[in-house]
Amino acid sequence: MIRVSVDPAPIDLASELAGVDELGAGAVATFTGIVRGDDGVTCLELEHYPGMTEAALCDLAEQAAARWSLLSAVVIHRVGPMTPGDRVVFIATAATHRRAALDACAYLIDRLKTNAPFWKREHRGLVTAWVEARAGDHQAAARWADQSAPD
Amino acid sequence: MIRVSVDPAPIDLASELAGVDELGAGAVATFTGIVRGDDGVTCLELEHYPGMTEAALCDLAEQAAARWSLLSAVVIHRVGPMTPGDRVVFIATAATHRRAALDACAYLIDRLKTNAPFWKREHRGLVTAWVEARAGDHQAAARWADQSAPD
Amino acid sequence: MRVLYFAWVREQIGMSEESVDPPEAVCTVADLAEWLKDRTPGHATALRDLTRLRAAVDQQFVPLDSTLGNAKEVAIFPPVTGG
Amino acid sequence: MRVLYFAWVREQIGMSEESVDPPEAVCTVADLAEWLKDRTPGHATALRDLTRLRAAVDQQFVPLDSTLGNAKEVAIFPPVTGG
Repeated sequence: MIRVSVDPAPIDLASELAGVDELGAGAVATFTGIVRGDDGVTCLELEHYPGMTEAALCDLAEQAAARWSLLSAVVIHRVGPMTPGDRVVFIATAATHRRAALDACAYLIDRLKTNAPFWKREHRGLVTAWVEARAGDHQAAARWADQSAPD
Repeated sequence: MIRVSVDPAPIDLASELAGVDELGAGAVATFTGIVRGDDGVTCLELEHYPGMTEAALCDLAEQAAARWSLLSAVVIHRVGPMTPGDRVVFIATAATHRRAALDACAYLIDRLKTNAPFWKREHRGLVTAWVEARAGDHQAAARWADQSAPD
Repeated sequence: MRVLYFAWVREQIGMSEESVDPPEAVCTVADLAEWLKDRTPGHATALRDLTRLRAAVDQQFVPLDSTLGNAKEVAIFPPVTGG
Repeated sequence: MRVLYFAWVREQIGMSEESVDPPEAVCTVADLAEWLKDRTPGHATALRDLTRLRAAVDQQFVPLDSTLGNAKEVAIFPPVTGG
């Protein structure tokens, strides 16, 4: 099962996890990215490229499912304005064994950072600033290509 | 926050996750191990060493928290009889950044497999058999020692 | 050809999309950006430094030196920052 | 000294714990297991092959050649299989 969603609604973990572990999986790994307010951020806005975003996430989920023989892959990304503590992204992977589920989950968040058309803008009170891409994100994504990735 | 539990009650993800992402964390990783019924297993029994088990899990959680500067580490292990589809183990790690949360989560499940006193017995109808330890589990645990582990 | 802009490229240009009909000499995405620069001061500012830009052609990420071919939709934007 | 047994060691011995008072010559966990073998046929079966056994002294995993010292609690069991 592959499920991808790009939605301004808050991410509900219970409903996103429903079904993931009802597939005979022995292992489920998840990752949740959360808006941090630690450097004065009062609001985080997520812009995306409708149509392309969903296709890019589906593509990543399918690559992960094929590479690790996943029983399911879920990628949920929130868009629009949100506040510190809100969930931005949720990934769940289910497999027969733990290594596949854990590696596929790390792969999906690493690749999502560099291969899906999202842009973040931080608000600190009335001041807004577009977030700069981080070189570390490209290194993290690139390490998956060193190991006979399908792409 | 470190929370460890060894309990015969079913593992409820929502209640175990409560509080984990209310700590200013930017990233939460989880791992859930589930009883598989794929080779005819009808019941899985988990025996453990009361007292030592809780101490061993606390020790692992504290090592992970120190090594990756975690904001929280949760390790929940069910014991007693359970059936395919039931959750055996649940791990959650929260950190400021994703790499710490993901690595600490993988560390905890790898180390738990070899460093906590649990024993599994599988029932296939009326036939029971103690599960043999896997060499691969020791290799998975050992890889964490290669990188200046605290132990 | 439809051209889409996102994030600060969109803000500086002052619109999220436009229809354009570039001349034949415009072969690559970079050529297109150079050609679009003359439209308004906002275009000139947003598209000044090509190294800060990324692109997609028909909803696939591509390097800026990719040819446009028969592209229906070209998007120009800053490096992505999702997750 | 309290000795605890788990999993198939417990089953073959037929009890989960016992109190024992080994002689001074019993220095290590391996010595203790050898000495316990004579107690019952169940002990002899369970403790026959030391390479299949693991141990904890006062709730810390130890190799079988560890000395007992003033241990209050020794546990003997198969390799662990949790998670």
